[in-house]
Amino acid sequence: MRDFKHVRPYGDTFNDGVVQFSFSLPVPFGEEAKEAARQFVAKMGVLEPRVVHSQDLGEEMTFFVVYGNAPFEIDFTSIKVPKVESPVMDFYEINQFIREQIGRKIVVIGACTGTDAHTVGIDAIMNMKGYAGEYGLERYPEIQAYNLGSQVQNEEMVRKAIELQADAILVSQVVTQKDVHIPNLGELVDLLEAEGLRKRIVLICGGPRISHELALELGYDAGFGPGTLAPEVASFIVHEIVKRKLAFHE
Amino acid sequence: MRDFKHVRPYGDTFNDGVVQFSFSLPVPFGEEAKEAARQFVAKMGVLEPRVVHSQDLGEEMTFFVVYGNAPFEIDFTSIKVPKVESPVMDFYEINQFIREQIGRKIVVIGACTGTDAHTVGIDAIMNMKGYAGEYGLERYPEIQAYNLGSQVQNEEMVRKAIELQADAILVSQVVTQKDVHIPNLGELVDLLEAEGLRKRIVLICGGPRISHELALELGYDAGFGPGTLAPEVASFIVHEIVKRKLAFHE
Amino acid sequence: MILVSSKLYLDPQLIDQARQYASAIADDVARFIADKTTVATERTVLRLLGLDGVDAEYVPLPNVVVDHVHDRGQLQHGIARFVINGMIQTGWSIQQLGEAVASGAIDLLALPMAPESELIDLGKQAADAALAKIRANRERRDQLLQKLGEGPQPYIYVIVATGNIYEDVIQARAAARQGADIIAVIRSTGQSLLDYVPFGATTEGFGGTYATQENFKIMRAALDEVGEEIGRYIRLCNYCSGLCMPEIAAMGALERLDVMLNDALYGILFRDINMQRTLIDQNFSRMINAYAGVIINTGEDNYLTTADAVEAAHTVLASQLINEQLAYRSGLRANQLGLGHAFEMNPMIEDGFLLEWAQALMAREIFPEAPLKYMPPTKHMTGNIFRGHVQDALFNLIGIATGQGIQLLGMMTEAIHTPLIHDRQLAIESAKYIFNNARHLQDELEFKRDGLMVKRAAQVLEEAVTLLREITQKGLFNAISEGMFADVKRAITGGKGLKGVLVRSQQYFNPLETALRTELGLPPIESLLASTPNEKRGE
Amino acid sequence: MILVSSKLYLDPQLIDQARQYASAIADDVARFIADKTTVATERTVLRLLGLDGVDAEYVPLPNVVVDHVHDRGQLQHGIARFVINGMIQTGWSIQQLGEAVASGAIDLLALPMAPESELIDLGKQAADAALAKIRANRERRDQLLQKLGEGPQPYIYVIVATGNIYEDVIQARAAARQGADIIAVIRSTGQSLLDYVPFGATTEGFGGTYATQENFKIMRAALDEVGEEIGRYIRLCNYCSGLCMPEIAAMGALERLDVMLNDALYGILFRDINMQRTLIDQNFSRMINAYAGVIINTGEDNYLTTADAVEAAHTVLASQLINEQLAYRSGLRANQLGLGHAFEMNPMIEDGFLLEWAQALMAREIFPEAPLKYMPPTKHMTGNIFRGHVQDALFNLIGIATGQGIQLLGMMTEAIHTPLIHDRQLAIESAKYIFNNARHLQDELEFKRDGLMVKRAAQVLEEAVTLLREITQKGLFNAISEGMFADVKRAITGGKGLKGVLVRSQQYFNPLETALRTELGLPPIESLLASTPNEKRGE
Ligand code: B12
Ligand code: B12
Ligand SMILES: Cc1ncc(COP(=O)(O)O)c(C=O)c1O
Ligand SMILES: Cc1ncc(COP(=O)(O)O)c(C=O)c1O
Repeated sequence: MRDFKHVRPYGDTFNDGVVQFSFSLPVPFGEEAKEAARQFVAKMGVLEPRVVHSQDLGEEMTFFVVYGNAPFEIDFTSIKVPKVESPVMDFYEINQFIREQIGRKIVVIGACTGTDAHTVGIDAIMNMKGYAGEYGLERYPEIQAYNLGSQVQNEEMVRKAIELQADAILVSQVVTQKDVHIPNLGELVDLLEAEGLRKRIVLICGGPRISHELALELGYDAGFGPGTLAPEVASFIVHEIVKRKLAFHE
Repeated sequence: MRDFKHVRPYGDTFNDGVVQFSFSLPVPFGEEAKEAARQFVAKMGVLEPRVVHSQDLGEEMTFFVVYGNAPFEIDFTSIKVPKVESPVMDFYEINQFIREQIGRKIVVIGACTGTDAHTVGIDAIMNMKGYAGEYGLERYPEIQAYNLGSQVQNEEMVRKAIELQADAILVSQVVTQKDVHIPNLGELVDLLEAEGLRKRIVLICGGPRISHELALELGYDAGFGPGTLAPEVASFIVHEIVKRKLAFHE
Repeated sequence: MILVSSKLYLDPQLIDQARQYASAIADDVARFIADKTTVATERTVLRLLGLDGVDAEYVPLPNVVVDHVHDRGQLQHGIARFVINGMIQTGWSIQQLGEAVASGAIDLLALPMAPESELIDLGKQAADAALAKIRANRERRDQLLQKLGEGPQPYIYVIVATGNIYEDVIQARAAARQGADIIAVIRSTGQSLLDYVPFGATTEGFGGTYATQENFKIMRAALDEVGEEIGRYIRLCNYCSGLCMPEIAAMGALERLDVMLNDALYGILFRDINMQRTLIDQNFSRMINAYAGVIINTGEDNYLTTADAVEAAHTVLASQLINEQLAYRSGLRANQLGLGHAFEMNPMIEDGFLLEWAQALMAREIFPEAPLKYMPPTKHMTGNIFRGHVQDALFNLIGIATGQGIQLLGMMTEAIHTPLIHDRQLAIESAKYIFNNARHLQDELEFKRDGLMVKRAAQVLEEAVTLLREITQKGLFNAISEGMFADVKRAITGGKGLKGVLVRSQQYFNPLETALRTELGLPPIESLLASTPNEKRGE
Repeated sequence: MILVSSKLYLDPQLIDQARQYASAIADDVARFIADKTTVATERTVLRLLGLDGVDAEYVPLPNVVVDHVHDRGQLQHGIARFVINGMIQTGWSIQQLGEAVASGAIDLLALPMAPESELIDLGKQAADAALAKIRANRERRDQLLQKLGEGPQPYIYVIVATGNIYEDVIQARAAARQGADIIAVIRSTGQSLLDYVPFGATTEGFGGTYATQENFKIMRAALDEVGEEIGRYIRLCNYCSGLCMPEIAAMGALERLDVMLNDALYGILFRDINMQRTLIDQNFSRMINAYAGVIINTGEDNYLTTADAVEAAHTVLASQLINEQLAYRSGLRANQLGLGHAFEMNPMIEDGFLLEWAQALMAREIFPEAPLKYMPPTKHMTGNIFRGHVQDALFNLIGIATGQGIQLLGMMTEAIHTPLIHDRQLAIESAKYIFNNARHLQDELEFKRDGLMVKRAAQVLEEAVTLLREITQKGLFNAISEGMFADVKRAITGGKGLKGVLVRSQQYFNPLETALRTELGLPPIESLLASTPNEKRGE
């Protein structure tokens, strides 16, 4: 019944378009600053901007909270977001799946790469003790998991992948300032391509600002965002191995 | 040295244009919702919208927090905001000014009008005991102040103004939902015009969403916003009486 | 002896004394009320007897019928006398009778009078039928609570205030899913000043919807549905303050509302309603709420929006004590008394948090069984939603740390607009985080015997006792007219609605009142009339 | 006996025992350090003697000169031996000498050697001159504190992290005006792994600017200026952890930094720096910080980002106790120990607030004189800035309620980006509101003797004692290699920088160390070398 073709923000009435804004302008505090904030929000096409708060930040900077009504609408019915499609199995099902459908242990290597030293995310997926009540890949009897730690260079990742005959590579990227993760993630794809390995490997990235969509754009097989648990990742890996017939690549 | 002709929001670097948004969309929680939020913010002309939080509100509604970079700029040098110009005097100066420049007690009536029942604001300006350490008009020996209370109809205001031979009328408007204050404030101006009183009276409004600019637009002599203190209002009134030579209107 | 374990070392004797003064004040009021009635009370009788609907000009039939009698100076005998008689004479239902009055087809005053015993019999019968309906609702509530359960205290109380009952439903259902326990449907501005209850569903209210029976029904159904889905009974709240207190109480009882704002003092001080009128109305409204198992909320929190929270703290306590005694005299039980208090000190006060804490704990200790309603910062909220959210967080922390019964959640946008759908979500999320994260804080802490907080509580209690003593001497009416509460002065014969007050005649007939008093175990009205005035009075 | 008035009823004997274990562990480390030096330590000697600048390839002269000697295997005699001799032989200043080394104009190893007594004399003279500069800075700080005053504790500590020192200045000055007491300039990612200190002003750092002497100077001047304007001394903080600990300490001492993150354990666990290397470096860096009157901050808070805050609480306490003893052995005073701890429990834990409170108070009671540095929630912050702001509010409340020394303010955007200019404003505003509004809360409250909080503190203390006992037995190095801290394992010979460690020769010469030890009242290094190993070891 709801009109999903013309979706606008909802404050307390359909289509009221209410949006809250906050930002600072490098102008001295005062009535003129408030007017500048109002005009600025109006430039975003927002109707009736209401500056409800302004605060002197010092150094001729002023902070604002503004409410306004944005007249734009979204066609929600046209939105398609790519998603990891493989059904999620549990610990036991995954190990059984590997035994039955792959017939050998699989090798997974993971790391937090580049200059990034945030290991908690990749540890959550890989470490023995697991995360949020789910064991990490190291605990899976049918998975040989190698967690290489942090600040691992892409070259090193490729070297290890070859050395350990990895079926899957897991890359974690947490620091995204100045989009530093984008070139770093891209570089690994290039190196794997150059080694002729890309097709033979399930390549996965993850992190708080990673989406499946972004991962696909960067040439990965999948991307996992905040709150990911090990079984989701393992399920994807094993299905992908079977789907792409990678089981017997050696 | 700062370029005030091209002002953009400042997050941590000049012109980065960082703005924080929050709003809800009437769409079910999920990846598609996040994408809808991203697209929506992009429609405001914002670059690289980052949906940093989304939350299921129930009833197929989703809440978002988004950051993005707005490329719009404001010419701060062109902003002119009308302001109450009269110099602010203190309690003693005002009374002395009245004695010396007006030569008789002045009469001020005030109320919270229409359906509005928020008296705290007008009380802050008028009541004996005052507000934030400043006495209200009732305490001024040279001012006869009548606080008519709340929910006073415009007709009643005009009637009282005539009866008490008011020099100034103070109107408080706190409730602004559905812009209810605008017609209510306008009506009083019309009624005063109709009675031929408008020119002979200092007409002032105030309230948390009132600006001097709005007041002028609505045909008032001045408007006072949040945090106003009695001396500011009294100073304006007495200067205006002298400026407009209203002292001897009876 | 109570309070042996007071964490604030409150003096139990002082509390007893305060209660005795309050009791004397309430007795005084009760005696004043006993021989009076109001147009609203009489309309309530009609509603309870089953009259509903509006006439061609959209005037509610209860008003039409009461005015029909009142306009000709006969209302002091009680509207029941005429309508019960009308029913006897015509054999019609009350609804048929009311419609006939509206259309002018019948004149109730022109009908012959049935013998008194017949009136009394049918009156009792009709009253019993009415009370049975209310009892059924009460039982249904108990069943649902049993079946679905409820959230832990403090109950999370949020408002919806869109002005459109159907949008309100969306907001309310979403709030319930987000974790709300009580949904209060805010009334349209100005309803409290209407001397009738609007009819039908509201879609264009102003800052709220009207309290109408239809709106009650719509929201009740929506909350029952969502409550079933999420497995938690969701309480519905509305307002019976103002000129129609008892009528709205009756409607609420019929539609199974669970909580009602219900306070004559609020109406007097903040809506300029005549004090005689509204205290009479309050009595009858509270009897209905008592019987319906409704939790009432009183409005003392509002005092701190006009008076200073530090200076006027004792007026809140004094008023709560009076309200408690008045409530008992209308048959309410302690566990129905959602006495209001608030976190309204200027946030810039050094150690203000300590004062707020002391105060909230003091209220908790003085009213140990009451589901106290703790109100959030409102007056000192600003457009700075971020700081506001933190003010609300401290408020929530005190709520859990002092075991409040009902926590009306603050909204970070308090100074800006009535709540948006996510304002409520953020407030609930924050409250639930704090309640859970500090769940047993109150069991852990003790307060320094000679500390600031203990001193503050003692001081407020002492000041309240002094104030109550003074009020005992001059009477509540005079106290109000001298501006003892909320810095507001109201004259005994000023304000709205005095015209609707009547002194009952000797023949006054109100079978609903009689039945309610019996059921609630209240002494018959005659005994009140016969009682001697408060000895302390005028000492 | 300490802690007679413990609000948590902590057992003073257990605390004593813990300290004794920690002391044994520290003695062990001190003995290990005593006969070693590192490239960084030697470079520090040069910096203190006045060497600065870079060569044509932008290699800092201290590196050039140290490598000049080290590459040819002579550094174990101490760089001072060669440069002091060089100065004697050439009559040049150290800067001229360094430049000559860089240009290849001179070979320090090829010079004839002056008699030992001459070396010692000039060494002492040069060292005294260096220490005089540091002393002057320390006095200047005291004067400014005297003149301008400072904010009350907890000091409000915020970071700037734009990567451009000039933007950092804007942010820092604004923060000072907003109410910050300490400005920490975050370092560019990865600096801790550089075995040299970059030179000059940074305008394109990554997540921070480099710790360079020029950056220190720029920020110091900016903060002095704004401090004068607002009438409050603003402390400047940077990082001397990583491969250049003592060099950065020296730079900080020369530029009047006030606070320094300075913790070898952090580098070992979180930057994979070799433990031998960094513990040796730490010792010298802390001697400098001690003399400069700098407050050091240790990094135990970080343990809770990789380990669970509830389970690993005792590792934080154990590490703090070890850090305390290590610090004393470098001449730091208790009032310079900004030991780190953190509010990092999962916010969804029932009664988590009680546990956090108990923990923070426990730290306060065990280190009564230390300006404890309390770190905000980081790991459990999410993109929900509104909830995050409330988490930070509860953290601030515990900060004031437990009398922390330094409160590193949480940012509601912690999970999103380094702070924007208004993120800091909102954080400061909230902290100031809470600190003021609950200023004396800690004086008001007592805790139930058999309550959850008292039990929790006792349990953490006991577990820490057990852990310390274990470490006493196996030694700190083995404990770390077994993953006893932060769930991270590091090998004794693993990690970065081991190559820079040298065993001192018999002729080792370090007049700065000698002077510092004397000034700080530390026993001469020889006595340490002669001391017998910890008896408990290997029991
Ligand atoms: C803990 C932490 C640290 C610790 C890291 C310890 C360690 N060994 O990991 C320490 C203190 C060392 C640290 C240091 C720094 N940090 Co840090 N840190 C954080 C913090 C607080 C929590 C991160 C975390 O552990 N999250 C918990 C885990 C479980 O979540 P997660 O990483 O999202 O992982 C989940 C999913 O994303 C997914 N996932 C993640 N990776 C992968 C990989 C694969 C293959 C898959 C399938 C899934 C997956 O699954 C995980 C489980 O569900 C965040 C702030 C925050 N609250 O997010 C800042 C943060 C990430 N840090 C930040 C910064 C800037 C730094 C520094 C650069 C600061 C500095 N200049 O000193 C340094 C340098 C670090 C470096 N070189 O990388 C910024 C990054 C800003 C940005 N967006 O770029 C943040 C956001 C803080 C901030 N607001 O400034 N940090
Ligand atoms: C206190 C209060 C009440 C009290 C009022 C008591 C009383 N006698 O005044 C009570 C509880 C009765 C109340 C009721 C309602 N309230 Co109310 N209330 C507030 C509250 C919390 C504080 C207002 C206040 O007292 N501010 C302090 C004073 C000192 O500030 P001020 O009014 O801005 O005044 C200063 C300046 O503006 C200026 N000024 C003001 N007037 C004038 C006039 C002149 C001539 C001059 C020169 C200067 C001047 O000087 C003053 C001193 O500096 C605000 C929320 C908030 N924090 O702002 C909501 C608020 C104003 N209320 C609101 C609403 C909707 C209502 C109700 C309609 C709710 C309902 N449906 O029941 C009712 C009905 C009231 C009605 N008919 O008008 C909304 C208004 C939304 C909007 N923007 O339209 C608010 C914002 C709350 C909310 N978020 O929903 N309310
Ligand atoms: C006791 C009580 N009744 C009623 C109301 C609301 O009244 P109205 O609907 O008249 O605005 C309040 C407001 O807070 C109240 O406290
Ligand atoms: C003790 C200590 N040193 C240094 C740092 C920062 O180190 P780096 O500059 O290596 O990121 C931290 C981070 O929190 C720390 O706790």
